[in-house]
Amino acid sequence: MSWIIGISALALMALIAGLILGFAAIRFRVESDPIVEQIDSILPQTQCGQCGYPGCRPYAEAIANGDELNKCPPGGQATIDKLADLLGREAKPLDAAHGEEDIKKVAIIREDECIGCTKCIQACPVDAILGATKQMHTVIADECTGCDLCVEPCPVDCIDMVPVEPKPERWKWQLEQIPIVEMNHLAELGQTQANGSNEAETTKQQQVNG
Amino acid sequence: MAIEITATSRLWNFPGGVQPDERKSPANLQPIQRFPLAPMLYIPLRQHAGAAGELCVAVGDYVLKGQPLTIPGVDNGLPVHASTSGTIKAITEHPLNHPSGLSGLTVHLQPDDQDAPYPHQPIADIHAISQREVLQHLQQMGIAGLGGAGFPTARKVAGARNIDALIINGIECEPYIVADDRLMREHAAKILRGCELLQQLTSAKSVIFAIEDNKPEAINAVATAIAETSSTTIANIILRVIPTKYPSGGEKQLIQILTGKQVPANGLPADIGILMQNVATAYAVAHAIDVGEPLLERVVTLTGEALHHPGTAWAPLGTPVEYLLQQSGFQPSKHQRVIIGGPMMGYTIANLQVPVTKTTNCILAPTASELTPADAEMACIRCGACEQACPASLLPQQLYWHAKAQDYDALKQHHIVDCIECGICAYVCPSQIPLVQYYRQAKAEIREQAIEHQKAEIARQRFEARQLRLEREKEERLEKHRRAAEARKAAQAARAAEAPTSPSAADTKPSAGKGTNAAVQAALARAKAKKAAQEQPDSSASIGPSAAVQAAIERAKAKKAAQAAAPEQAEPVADKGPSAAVQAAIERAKAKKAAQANAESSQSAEPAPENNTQSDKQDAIAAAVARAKARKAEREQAKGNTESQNNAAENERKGKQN
Amino acid sequence: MSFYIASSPHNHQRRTTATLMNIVLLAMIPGFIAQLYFFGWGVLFQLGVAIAVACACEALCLMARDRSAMMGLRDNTAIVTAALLAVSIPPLAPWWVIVIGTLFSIGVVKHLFGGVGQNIFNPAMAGYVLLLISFPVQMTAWLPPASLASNVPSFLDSLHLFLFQYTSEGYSVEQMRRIDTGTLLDAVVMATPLDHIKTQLSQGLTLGEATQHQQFTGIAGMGWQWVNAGYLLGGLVLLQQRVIQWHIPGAFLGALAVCAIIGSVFAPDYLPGLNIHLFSGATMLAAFFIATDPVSAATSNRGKLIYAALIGVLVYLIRSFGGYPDAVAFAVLLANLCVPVIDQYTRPTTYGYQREER
Amino acid sequence: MSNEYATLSKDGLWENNPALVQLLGLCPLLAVSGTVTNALGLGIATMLVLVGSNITVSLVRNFVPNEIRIPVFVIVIATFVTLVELTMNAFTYGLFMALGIFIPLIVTNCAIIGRAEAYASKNAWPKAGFDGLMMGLGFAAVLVALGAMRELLGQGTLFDGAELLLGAWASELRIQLIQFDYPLLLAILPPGAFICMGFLIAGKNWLDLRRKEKLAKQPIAKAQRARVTTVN
Repeated sequence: MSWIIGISALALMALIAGLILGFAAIRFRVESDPIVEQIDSILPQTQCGQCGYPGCRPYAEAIANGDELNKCPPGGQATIDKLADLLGREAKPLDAAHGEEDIKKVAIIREDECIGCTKCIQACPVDAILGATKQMHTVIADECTGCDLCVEPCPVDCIDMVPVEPKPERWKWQLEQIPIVEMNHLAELGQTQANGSNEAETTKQQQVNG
Repeated sequence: MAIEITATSRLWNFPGGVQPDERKSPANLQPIQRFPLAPMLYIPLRQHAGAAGELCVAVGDYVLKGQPLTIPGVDNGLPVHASTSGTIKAITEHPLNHPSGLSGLTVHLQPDDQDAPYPHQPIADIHAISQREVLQHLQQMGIAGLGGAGFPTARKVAGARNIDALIINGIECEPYIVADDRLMREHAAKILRGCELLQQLTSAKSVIFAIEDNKPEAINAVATAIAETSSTTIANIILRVIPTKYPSGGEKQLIQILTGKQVPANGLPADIGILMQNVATAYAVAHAIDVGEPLLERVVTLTGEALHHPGTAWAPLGTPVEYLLQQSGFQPSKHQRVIIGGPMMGYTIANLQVPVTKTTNCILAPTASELTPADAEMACIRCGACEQACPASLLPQQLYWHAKAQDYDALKQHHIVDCIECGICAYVCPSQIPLVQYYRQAKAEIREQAIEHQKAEIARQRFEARQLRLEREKEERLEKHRRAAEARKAAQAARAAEAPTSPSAADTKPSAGKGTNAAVQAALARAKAKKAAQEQPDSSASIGPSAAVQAAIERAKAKKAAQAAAPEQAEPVADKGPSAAVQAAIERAKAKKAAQANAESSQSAEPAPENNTQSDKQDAIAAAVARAKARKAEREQAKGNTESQNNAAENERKGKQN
Repeated sequence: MSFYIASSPHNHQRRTTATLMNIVLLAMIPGFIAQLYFFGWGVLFQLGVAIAVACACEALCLMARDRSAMMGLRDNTAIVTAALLAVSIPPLAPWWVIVIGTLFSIGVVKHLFGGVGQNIFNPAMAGYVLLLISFPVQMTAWLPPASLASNVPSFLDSLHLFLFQYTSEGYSVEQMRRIDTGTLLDAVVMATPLDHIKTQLSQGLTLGEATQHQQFTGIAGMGWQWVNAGYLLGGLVLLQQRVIQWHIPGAFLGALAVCAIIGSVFAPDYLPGLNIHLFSGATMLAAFFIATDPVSAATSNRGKLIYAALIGVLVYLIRSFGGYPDAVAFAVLLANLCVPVIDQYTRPTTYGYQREER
Repeated sequence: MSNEYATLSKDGLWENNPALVQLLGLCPLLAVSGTVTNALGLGIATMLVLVGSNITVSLVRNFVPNEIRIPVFVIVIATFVTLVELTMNAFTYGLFMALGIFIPLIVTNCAIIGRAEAYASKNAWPKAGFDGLMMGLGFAAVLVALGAMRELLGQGTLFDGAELLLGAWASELRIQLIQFDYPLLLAILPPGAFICMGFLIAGKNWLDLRRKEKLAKQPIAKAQRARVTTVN
C-alpha cells in the first residue's frame, strides 16, 4: 500500500511542479538581446581589419558566435576586458598574431607627391579621404581612424601614419612626460647670487608621478 | 526660490575645508607696481576657455596698443589684443602657460616703448544700446573670467537669465595670492562701477560683495566705496564678510556659504538664480565699457621666499614669467619650483619663457624649506582624513582606489566629475598620496574615452553608410547591366520581328548586321571619338607630369618588389631565391635609371617654360592656401564641437579660486 | 638648470602615518604602566617579543612581495599591532603564544590581504582570537593583581616563567595565580573579574554574591580599573591630538553604557552594571586603541557611529549571554565584517546632489 | 579520443578542480574535513554519486525536455545519494554516524548538479562517467588534503579513526606524527577549515603562476589581416 502512496505523492508533486514550470516557461521567456550591437559598441570602430574580419561589425558577429576576444589591437586590453565583462568570458592578453597595441595615429598625405589615383579613397573604410581623379587628395584628420589601410594601396607611397599630436585641452596630466628644459642663464644667476656654492650642474628634474 | 540675502542674514557652512598658513604678507604690503615693458611679449592666441580666434595680423606688422590680433572664430571665442604697441617679430609655436608644458601658436611682439594706443571705443550709456550689443562689445574687448578658468564673460552673462543675486567674489582664499586684495584696496570704486554695469546687464535684483575676513583693509576700502556710491546706481548691494577657510572662494562653496543652496550637479549657478563674477573681472568690465580699452594687463602676485621683493604688479598679457621674476629679484635654488597660481591648486612650469595670460593671478617661487616637496607616496591607511576635509562631500579614498584600478565606471558612479580639484585631500593625507593628480588623470581619461567613444560612433556610422553606398552602387550597376541586357534583348526581338524570315536565333547576327549596320557603325564611331576626346587632353596637357607619375609608380613598384623579394630570400626552400633577388635588383636598377633619365629630361625641360612654371607655382600656392584654409575651418569646427562638449568640464573648473 | 615639476597641492600638512602611529604608541604608555604595576614584568617580555617578531615578519613579507622593507617598516603600523596584541594577552603566557599570534596577525591578516591599508580585519584582534580559540588555557591564565597575589614573581622569575612556564624554584604559572586568602589550603585560582562573574553566575549565584570576592574593590575590580583608567587617559590624549575623532569611542562607550544600564535595571542580580562593563576587561583599550584602527573601521562619521555602536552592543551581548567572559575581539571582528555595508549606506551626499528642500 | 580523456582528467584533477577552482560544494568540504578518515569517506561517497549521476544523466539526456531537466537531474542525484547513504549505513556505520547530515546533503552539492548540467547533459555516457570520476577524484583529493592538514595541525595525527571506514584492521593506520601539548584547536574548528582552504587555493594558484612563468614564450604566427574594402 505504501508504495502506491509514495508513487502517487511523487506523481502529484511532478504534476504541480510541471504546471509551475510550464507557466514560468511562457511567462518569463527571455527575448534574445542584441548582443552583437553591444559588442559592436565596445569595439573601437577603426575598421582596420587586423582581427581578420572585414570591419568591426563582422568581428562583433564572430565574437557573438564564439570567436576569441583578443584579436583587436587598436582596442587593446581595455576593450578585451570590457568584452570579457560583457560576455562573462575570461579576459586573455592581446593575441600578438594580430598586431600590438600602438599609440593613436592619423594618416597624412604628402600632398605634393600625390598623383590623384583615388586608390586610397577606395581603401578608406570610413570615407575620410577627400579627392578626385587626377586631383590631390587629403585626409580629414578628425574622421581618420588610423587604420592604415590606405598606406599599402598608394602607388607612390605618399601616405604617412603620424602619431596624433598632443593638445593642451586633451592632455592627460602625464607630468612625468614633460620634457626637461635647461635654462643655463638662470643657473648662472643662481650661482652668482649664492656665492658660487651652488654648482652649475643641471639637476635632474624630479617629478611626482600620480 | 528667490534668494533674499540681507546684511544680517545667516552664513552657512560647507563641509570639510582646511586652514593652511595664509602667508599673504609681505606680498600684500606693497602697492601694485608697474615694471618697464619686457623686451619681448609672447601673446598666445588662446587664453580663455574655448577655441582660438583667427589671426588678422602678419609677421612684420606694426600694431598699436589694444589692436586686436585675432578675430573671434566660428564658436564665438575671444580675440586677443596687442598689449602694447610694437612690431610682430614672429608667429610661431611657443611654450604655453599650461601645466602640460606644451606649445601653442603665439604672437611674438617686440614693444617699441611708445604705448601708442589704438582708438578707444567707450560706451557712454549702455542703456542706449541693446544688451546684445554691450555683450558683443565685451567680447570684442576680450573680457574673460579673471578668477581662474577664463570663461568668456559675455557668454557667461548671456547664458544667465532670471538672476536673483549677482555675487562678486573677492574671497581669494588660497594662500599667498593677494592680487584681488590689492586691487580691492586700490580700485574699489572702479570695481563697484563694474558691479553696477554687470547688475544692469543681468538685471540682477541684488549684488552680494563677498570678502574673506583676513583682508580688513580691502573690506574697509570696499565698504567706504559702497557708502560713497549712491544707492540708486546699485540696488541692494550688500557686503558680506566670510570667515577664512579654504576653499570658500570656490564658486560652488561660496554660493553654499552665502545662500545655503547648492548648485545642482551638471548645472550652473544660473539654474538657482545666481551669477558670480570675480572682482578683477568686474574691474575689467568697467574698464572696457567706460574707457573702451580691451583687457591688456592684469594684476599678478609675485611671491615666495625665492624672491627678494615680493609684491604685486600690473603685467601686460604676454609678459614672460621669467622677466617678472627677475624684476622681483629671483634667486633660484637647486630644486626650484615656479608655481603658477597658489600652493593648493597651482601648477609648476618647466619653462620660464611662458607668458602671463588672462588667468595668471600669481607666480609663486617658494624655497624648499618654505613649501617642502612631498615625500614618497605611502600606502593608504583608510584614515578618512580626506573625506572629513573634502568640500564637495566626495569619498576621496574610494576614488583613489578606483582611480588606481582604472575602474572608470565606478569613478563616475562616485561623482568624480564633481571634484573641484581643490587639493585638500592630498593636503591632509598622512600617507602623502598625490590624490588630486590621480583624479585629474582619471578625469582626463574619462573625457578622452567620451571623445573616443563619440569618434568611434561617427566612424561606425560612416563605415555603415559607406557599406550601404557600395551595396547600392553595386545594385545600380547590376540593374544597369540588366537593363542593358533587356534593351539588347528587346532590340534583338525587334530585329527578329523586322526580319521574320530569319529561321533561327543563330542567324540573327549576320542577318541583323545588314539591317542595323549603319547604326552600329555610327555608335562605334561615336565611342571612338569620345575616347579620343578623353585621351587627348590628358596626353596633350601634360607629358612632363605623366612621365613623373610613371617614374613615381615605377619607383614604388620597385620598392614593393624589393620588399617582396626580401621574405623570399629568407625562405630556405626557394632555390629561385637568389635569382629572384637578382631580378628584383635589376628591376630596381632599371627603375632607378628610368627615373634618373626622366628627372634629367624634366630638368632639361624645366628651364624653357619658366614663366609658365612660375605662374603654375603661384596657382599651386593659391590652391594650397585655399585648401589649408578650408581644412583649418573644418578642424576648427570640429574642435568647436569637442569644445562645446568640454564646456561642462570647463564650467566645473570655473570653480577655481582666485 | 631646470625646474622641479610636481602636482598640486604644493604644501602639505606635515603629519605622516609614522607620526600618527608614534602618538598612538606614546598614548598607550599610561595604561601599559598600570598593567606593568599590577600584573608584573610579563607584559614587558610580551611586548618585546611581539615587536621583534612583528618587525621581522613585516620585513620578510614585504621582501616576499617585492616591496622595500625599510619603507614599509618606517610607518610603524606593525609595532602598533604588536603592542596591541601584547597588552591583550595574559602576561605570563608562554613565549610561543605571542609568537604565533604575532605571525598570524602580520603574516596572514595583514599581508595576505595586501598589506597596510588593505586588511579587512583588525590584525591584532584577529591574532588574539586565533590564540583564544586555539589555546584557551594559556589565554585565560591571568595573574591576580600584585597586591592580592600570594607570590609576586620577580623580574627573573617572570622571565623564567615566560620562557619555561615555571620559576627557577619550580613554581608553575598555575601556582603563581593563586591568591593570598590567608590559609594556603584554601587558596583559589585567580580569574579576571569578568571571568569570575561569569563563572559564579553560571553556578547559580547572584551578581551581589559574585562580587563579594576580595578583588572587587573600587569600581570594577582591583588592578583592572586602573589599567582601564590608564587607557582612558591615553585615549583622551589621542582625542586632544586629533589622531582619532570622538565618534568611535563615543559611540562604542555610549552603546555599551546604554545596554549596561538597561540590563542592570531589568535584571540587577544577573547582569553586571555600568561600572563593571566600562572599567573592566579591555573596554577602554578597545574604545580608544582597537576600534579606532582606521584601516578596518568605517570611513564616514555617520559610518563610524554605526560601526562603533555595533561593537558596543555586540560586546555587551557576548559578555552577558555568550560563552566568553570578554568579547572585544569578537565584537570588533564582526563589526569589521560589516564595514563595507556600513560604508555603502553612509556615503555622504556629494555637493550638488542634495534634494531641493521646499 | 584518448586526448579527450586526458583533458578530462587534467580538468577534473587540477585545471578545473571543483573544490579549488570552481569552489563548489564547500559546505560539506569544510564541515567534515576535520580528519583524513572523514574526508576520505565523504570524498568517496561524493565521487560515487558523481559517477552514477553523470552516467545516468548522460543516458537519459535525449529523452528529457529542456524545461524540466533540472528537476530530473535532482531526482537522479537524490536516488544515488540515497543508495550511497544506505550502503554506508550498512557497511561503515561508525563513519555514517560521524558524517551524519552531510551524507544526505551531497544532494545539494553544486559540484554534482554542475557537472550534470555542464557536461553530462551534452556528452555520451562513457565520457560523462569518466568526467564524473575525475571530478570526484579531484574533489576527494582536495578533501583528503584539507583533512590531512587540519588533522595534523589540530591533533598531530593522520588517519585517526580509519577503522570506521575500512574495518578493524585499519586502526593500525593511525600515525602520530607530532605530540602536541597544546594543539592548535583552531585548525579543527570551522574557521580553521576556511583558513586552511584559503592556503590550499593560494598554493594551487602559486604553482600555476610559477609554471606559467617558466613556459617559454612561443613564437607568434602572424594572422591574416582582412581588407575592409576592396582595392580596385
